[in-house]
Amino acid sequence: MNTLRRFWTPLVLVAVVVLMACMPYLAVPGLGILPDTVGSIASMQILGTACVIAVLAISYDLLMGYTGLVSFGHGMFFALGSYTFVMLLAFTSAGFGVAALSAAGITIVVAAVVNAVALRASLIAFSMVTLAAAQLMAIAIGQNYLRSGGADGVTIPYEKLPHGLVGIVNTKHVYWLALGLLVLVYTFARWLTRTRIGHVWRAIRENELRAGVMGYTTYKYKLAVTLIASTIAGVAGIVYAILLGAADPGETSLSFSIGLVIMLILGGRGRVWGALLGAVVYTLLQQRLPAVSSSSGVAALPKALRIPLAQPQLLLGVVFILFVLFLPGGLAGVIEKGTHAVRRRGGGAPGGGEPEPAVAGTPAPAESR
Amino acid sequence: MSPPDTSLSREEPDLALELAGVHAYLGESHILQGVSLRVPRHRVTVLLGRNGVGKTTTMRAILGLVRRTGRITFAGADIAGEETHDIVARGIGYVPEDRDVFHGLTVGENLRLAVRRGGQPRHDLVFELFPELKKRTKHLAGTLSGGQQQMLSLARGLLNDNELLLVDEPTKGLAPVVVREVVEVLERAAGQTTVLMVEQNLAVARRLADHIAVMVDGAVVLREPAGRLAEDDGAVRAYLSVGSAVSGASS
Amino acid sequence: ASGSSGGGSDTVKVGVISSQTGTYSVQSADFRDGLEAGLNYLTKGTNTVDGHKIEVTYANDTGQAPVGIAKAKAMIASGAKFLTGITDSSIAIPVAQQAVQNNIIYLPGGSASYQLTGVNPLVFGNANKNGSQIFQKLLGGGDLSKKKLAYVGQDYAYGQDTYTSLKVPLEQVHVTSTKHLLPMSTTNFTAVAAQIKAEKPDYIYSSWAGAGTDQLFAALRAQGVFDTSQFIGYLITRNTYASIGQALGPKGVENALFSLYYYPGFSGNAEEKFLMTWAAQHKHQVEYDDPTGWNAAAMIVHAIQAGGTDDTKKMAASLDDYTWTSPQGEVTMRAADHAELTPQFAVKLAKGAGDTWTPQLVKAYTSKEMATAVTDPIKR
Amino acid sequence: MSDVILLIFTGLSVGAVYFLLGSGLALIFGLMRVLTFAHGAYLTACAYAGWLVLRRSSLASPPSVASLLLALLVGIAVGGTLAFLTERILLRALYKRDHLDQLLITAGLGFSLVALLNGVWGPDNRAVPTPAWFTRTTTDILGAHIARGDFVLVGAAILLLVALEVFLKYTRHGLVVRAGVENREMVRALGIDVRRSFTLVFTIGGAVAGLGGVLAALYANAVNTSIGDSYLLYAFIVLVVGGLGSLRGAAIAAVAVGLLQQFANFYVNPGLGEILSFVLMGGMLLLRPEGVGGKKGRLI
Amino acid sequence: MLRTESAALGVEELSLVIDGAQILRDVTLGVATGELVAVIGPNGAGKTSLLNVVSGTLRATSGRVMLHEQDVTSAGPARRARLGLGRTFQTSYLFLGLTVLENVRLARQAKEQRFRGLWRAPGSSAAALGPIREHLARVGLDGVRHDLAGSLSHGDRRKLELALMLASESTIVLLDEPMAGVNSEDLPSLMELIRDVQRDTDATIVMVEHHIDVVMELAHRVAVMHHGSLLAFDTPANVVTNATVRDAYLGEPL
Ligand SMILES: Nc1ncnc2c1ncn2[C@@H]1O[C@H](COP(=O)(O)OP(=O)(O)OP(=O)(O)O)[C@@H](O)[C@H]1O
Ligand SMILES: Nc1ncnc2c1ncn2[C@@H]1O[C@H](COP(=O)(O)OP(=O)(O)OP(=O)(O)O)[C@@H](O)[C@H]1O
Ligand SMILES: [Mg+2]
Ligand SMILES: [Mg+2]
Repeated sequence: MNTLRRFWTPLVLVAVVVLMACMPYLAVPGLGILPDTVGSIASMQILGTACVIAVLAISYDLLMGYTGLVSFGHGMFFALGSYTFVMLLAFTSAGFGVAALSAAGITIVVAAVVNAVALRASLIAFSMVTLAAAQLMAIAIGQNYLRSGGADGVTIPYEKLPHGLVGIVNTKHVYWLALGLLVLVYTFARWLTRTRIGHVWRAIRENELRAGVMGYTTYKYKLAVTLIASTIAGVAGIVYAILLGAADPGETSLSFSIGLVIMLILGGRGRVWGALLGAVVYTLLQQRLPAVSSSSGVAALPKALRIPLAQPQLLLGVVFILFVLFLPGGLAGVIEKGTHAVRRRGGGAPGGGEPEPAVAGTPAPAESR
Repeated sequence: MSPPDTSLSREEPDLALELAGVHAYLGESHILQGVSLRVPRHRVTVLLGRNGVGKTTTMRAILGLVRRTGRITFAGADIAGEETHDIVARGIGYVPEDRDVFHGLTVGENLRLAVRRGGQPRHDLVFELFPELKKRTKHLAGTLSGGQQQMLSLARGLLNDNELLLVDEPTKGLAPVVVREVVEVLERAAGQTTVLMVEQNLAVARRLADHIAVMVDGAVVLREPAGRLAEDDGAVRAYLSVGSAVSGASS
Repeated sequence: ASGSSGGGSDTVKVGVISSQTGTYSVQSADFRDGLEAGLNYLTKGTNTVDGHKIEVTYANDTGQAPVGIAKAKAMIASGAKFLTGITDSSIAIPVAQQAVQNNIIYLPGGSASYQLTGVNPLVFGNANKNGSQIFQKLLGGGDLSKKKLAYVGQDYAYGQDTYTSLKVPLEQVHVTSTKHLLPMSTTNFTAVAAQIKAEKPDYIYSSWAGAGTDQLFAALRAQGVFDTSQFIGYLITRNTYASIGQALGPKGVENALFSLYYYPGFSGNAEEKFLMTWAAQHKHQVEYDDPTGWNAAAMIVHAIQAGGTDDTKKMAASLDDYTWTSPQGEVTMRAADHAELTPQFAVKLAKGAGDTWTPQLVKAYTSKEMATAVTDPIKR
Repeated sequence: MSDVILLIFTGLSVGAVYFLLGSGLALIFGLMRVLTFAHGAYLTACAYAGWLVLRRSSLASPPSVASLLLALLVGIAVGGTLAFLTERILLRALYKRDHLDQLLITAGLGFSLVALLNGVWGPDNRAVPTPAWFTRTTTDILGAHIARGDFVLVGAAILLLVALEVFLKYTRHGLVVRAGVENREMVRALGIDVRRSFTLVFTIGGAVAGLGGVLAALYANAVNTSIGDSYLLYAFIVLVVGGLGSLRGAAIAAVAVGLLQQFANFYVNPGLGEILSFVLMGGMLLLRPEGVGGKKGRLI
Repeated sequence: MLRTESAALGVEELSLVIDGAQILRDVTLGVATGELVAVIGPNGAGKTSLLNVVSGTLRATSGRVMLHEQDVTSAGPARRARLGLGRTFQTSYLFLGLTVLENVRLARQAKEQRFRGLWRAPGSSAAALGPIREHLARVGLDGVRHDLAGSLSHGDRRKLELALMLASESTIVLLDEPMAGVNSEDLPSLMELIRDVQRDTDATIVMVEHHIDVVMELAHRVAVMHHGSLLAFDTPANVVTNATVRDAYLGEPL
């Protein structure tokens, strides 16, 4: 049973990656999930976005799912990556590489400062402190501080981008860039959560004080995870900027950060692949529901139905509600249940093998009482 | 699963509480596997058993705090299908094993919550028993010491005059002198109310028990008058050490 | 998900990216009506120009940049030669850039007018930019050197740009001005109203839009600013007339002056008549942005006629200094900076029955009178 | 001098609004610890409800005090009903589950509600007919012109504070909810129907949001679909600074934030007030996490 | 203060005041290496608070805390733990969402936190798990090592607390009512366990316990606390005969 899992999981993963990499050449129809054909430029753009957002979600899962640090400002570092990258390109003589590297660097520095302070607060207070920090940045950008463009955002002077990334014909290159980042971050996160530091993070999530009394300087471990997550977020922000050709003020909004929480719940947190699933689903909903709303089908409906259904946000909301009501534990939860049943028939708990980390969501019986 | 011992049931006095073939589940595990137990009115029945056999779960099953099947009769009515708060409102006092005082509420508020609608709370009694609580009414229960929390938990159970007291390890964490007082109170209480308790302190059990019931692996395997426990608890020990878990030095 | 056919030379694809839902939903609807009316009129119902069929597809960007940009790329990929539509500036600007990168034409309508005027030969700005020009006129002739104007706006790019573009014409006539930029989230204007009152300005100009507008006006009114200063602003969608009128109050409305981009019924030309009947057929009420859509249609048709359908640079060039008649009156696309020069109308608000408010024409200005100096010309 | 007076009053009225909008959240989030993201939607929906009433009742002349009260009542009713249904249909099954499920489901509700309003009435500002005396006429205090509405808002806030305090002090529901948040099962094991109290308090929270929504509409002279969220963030700050679950703390914090914003914006530069409010929240959490009105517990 | 300086664990003039309430009053006490000291006293006497101050989860208002001759008064819990201090909690205080095995492993690996080690897998090889399962076996929990700690019964959680203490291989161990809720049957063997640990590793043990017979059985010396101050510190025999202790704490035997 275990050996089976040992071999299959990586095999399946590799297969998926290869498939994803070949996407641009797949001429199969998108079946409404994707516009036009799967390989179409339109789909590439959407899938690319999904990949970047998935990277962001995974980084957030390290914080929230594994360490129990619910930040309401994680989008801040994503935005920081985008904005510093784009603004360096737009307002300085910095080239692509320099801009990207220094953007990442700046993100790390800011992350270090912000988190070093925010982590002084208790686990719950942490989320509000991060929210405050993120809002301050949102205000600064909203008021066009350092020509950050306010509600307009800042666009990349595309002459400064490598030719391979300019023009829609090259959308697939941007997609590969995003996919590459995703594969990298995914494997990194999988590995990280299996190391001892990963286990200490989960210990902190379960009972921080106890971990402290055991001899773990929890502050350092928390700082480590926030730094790692923020850096990943910053890098993701850079790729996102390339995808959009601009830094989008939407990234600084509270709702963007809340969106991250939503993705994790949709996918199931405390699972790297849960975060990934959640992000992909969320992005597809965000991108494709408008098409549903403005479809001829809806237009044909009587007024009473048409008016609400013409609002993509309403559909989105309803989907969320149905998710919670009918898919407790998110997609991961459902899938787990399935495989769990199979595994039990396959015979008992995985012997010496690593038991999968418990989904952070499922509350330990003691507190569920 | 083990058969409910019908042998004694004939000369049984009137019962306050009866469990018949009760099964309970927690998560995916099947915890209680057909518990049958008779609790005679106005007597003290002590539930003995190793850690993890299902003593607490039995109590929680009676209160409907866990998913359970089977028949549970209390004061003549089948309560198996009822909501916890309705069951309790029938006149049950519960002292949970891990205290479960509300840390964020003051001692006074904790007691105020325990006051049953309609009944008159016996504050005098509990304050006489635990004067410390009177001093601390305005403090958050969370700031109490372990034993003080145990006292508060007991106080909540004793506040109303109940038909039935479910007390789970009432003397845990109490200083010997306090243990003694608690024992006396329970003794007095047993006059008008039925007591079902879990107790690890054999001295206390011996002192209070009219009947003992021994649980093994989610079922009651022995139930008899406490007499024998007083004389030689060898027999009981025999049952208790079934599937002895701790190897420790003995290994 | 249309136009997967790639679009042969016989069809010209036009992609409309606008916020069908969200902040700009009303304007988007108007724009669409105007665009369709215009195309229908200019192609005599055939919807073909010189044998080229015009195929218009609409996309809802829901006001979110990632969505809008994805739609734009999809449309470009499906062979669109034109992108247009009214949307949020955070979408219009990157979309404009996509258009330029991929060498197609973008007609942003009312979107991001300041930022998108004069950026590129392929991007054709919008009229609002010269809106401020009208105020120099509105202030009337005579010696204005003693006059003072107080400006209130939202403290971000739009509010800041509006002020700068306002200052130029004002300085020409020696009107001194002070600016009060407040965060968009401001919910209490009493203090700033008191400040303005203390300045005793002769005119007060507001570019405040959206949430807070009514509160701002109410505060100014409560502090008695309108008793001493004349309010100057502009009108956008009809829904908001009532709230503005009510908030200004009797005294405020009485001497308030507004600029209006389209005054229904003024030109009375064939185009307008057609638009009116068309709108009536489609149960649509002609609005501020119907002409914006019409103008887009006019430019699309002309570009095809004069520039064909293959070389977008040529098509774009054909629009330089192109002048056409729209329901507003005569409109010119200025070559220097691609500012769309349109007529402007100075109006007052008047209360009708119930809480219906209607603009009353004070004076109309032709697009020539409205031509501002070229501030940021296109670098070619 | 008159500036200072003016700022004090506007500060107070801003604080009042924050409290009026925040107190519903104080019950639902502060007390019941339900991670709700539907509150802004409640406020907005109720603001529209109030607007409809006022518009209908005042087509010709500005609304009378009677129709004002009617609007408030309708708002309260709508808010209460919305909340009641939310709790019964969506949340009840979730208390046993992980808290973040509440966040997702309420966010879903919030999105849908606002989108619906958008679909029906569009995004534009809709004028709320208010009696002239409410916002447009002023009382002079030491040379400062104070809008009469400010007094109404402050009065309403104080009334609400008292009413809620009384409810929590003289009924057991507040207690039951606080205990239920800690350990639902134990409350039931004390013979208390914890569900009833939760539904009740949640409903009241919604009703309070209704009141706040309508008053906010009057205060803003207009409704639009973002009215709820536009104030909510600051209402939230007020809760945190005041100490979750402590209404009195929230009230104090509301006044503090209101005054801070007004003075900073006026004397230093506009926008600073907003920034400072966030700084205040951050600082508070780092220095005194339990907030103004909170109590410290014992770790182990 | 000679006594405390030579001691493995020493507290000097320790006082703790929490909003007005004097919880510890000038407690001075030294425990020699390898000694097993029991702390008894009425409920609310300050026993747990004393352990909290020693383990660093509470900061003393005044006084000093010494571990192995080092002043750790201002050090945090983690630092003290790395100096060899381990403790259990009065009401079980575990990682409920993690498995029994993971709980113990965390305790075991706490002392080896070199940066490079952190990036390795925690090790699920038989070799790595061997000692851990050994500890679990000694408290009789090896059979449930893959269950979530949160799914353990109360008494079993107490045993897991002991297992964590074993795994941490601390040189100074603070036990807060280790026997509370342990069924009478397992008492003897757990007592054995504690004695073995103490003997084999020469660990210094401070044990708060209300089970007076356990105290008599195990303790070398008994410290009696009352109203936050140290009432007596003496051999078990002398302590139980002490009159004050009798009526303040022990009372009549049942
Ligand atoms: N949430 C849960 N999921 C799965 N199993 C559980 C859960 N909670 C308890 N159990 C199991 O149920 C069994 C009975 O637990 P219970 O608390 O009733 O034992 P007990 O007899 O009270 O033990 P103790 O004397 O230690 O209190 C134990 O084996 C425990 O592991
Ligand atoms: N944070 C706090 N705030 C207020 N009082 C406190 C706090 N912590 C402890 N106390 C008080 O200090 C006294 C000692 O508490 P402690 O837990 O040390 O008692 P203990 O000796 O362990 O009692 P027990 O044997 O019941 O565990 C108690 O009266 C307790 O109420
Ligand atoms: Mg138990
Ligand atoms: Mg203690």
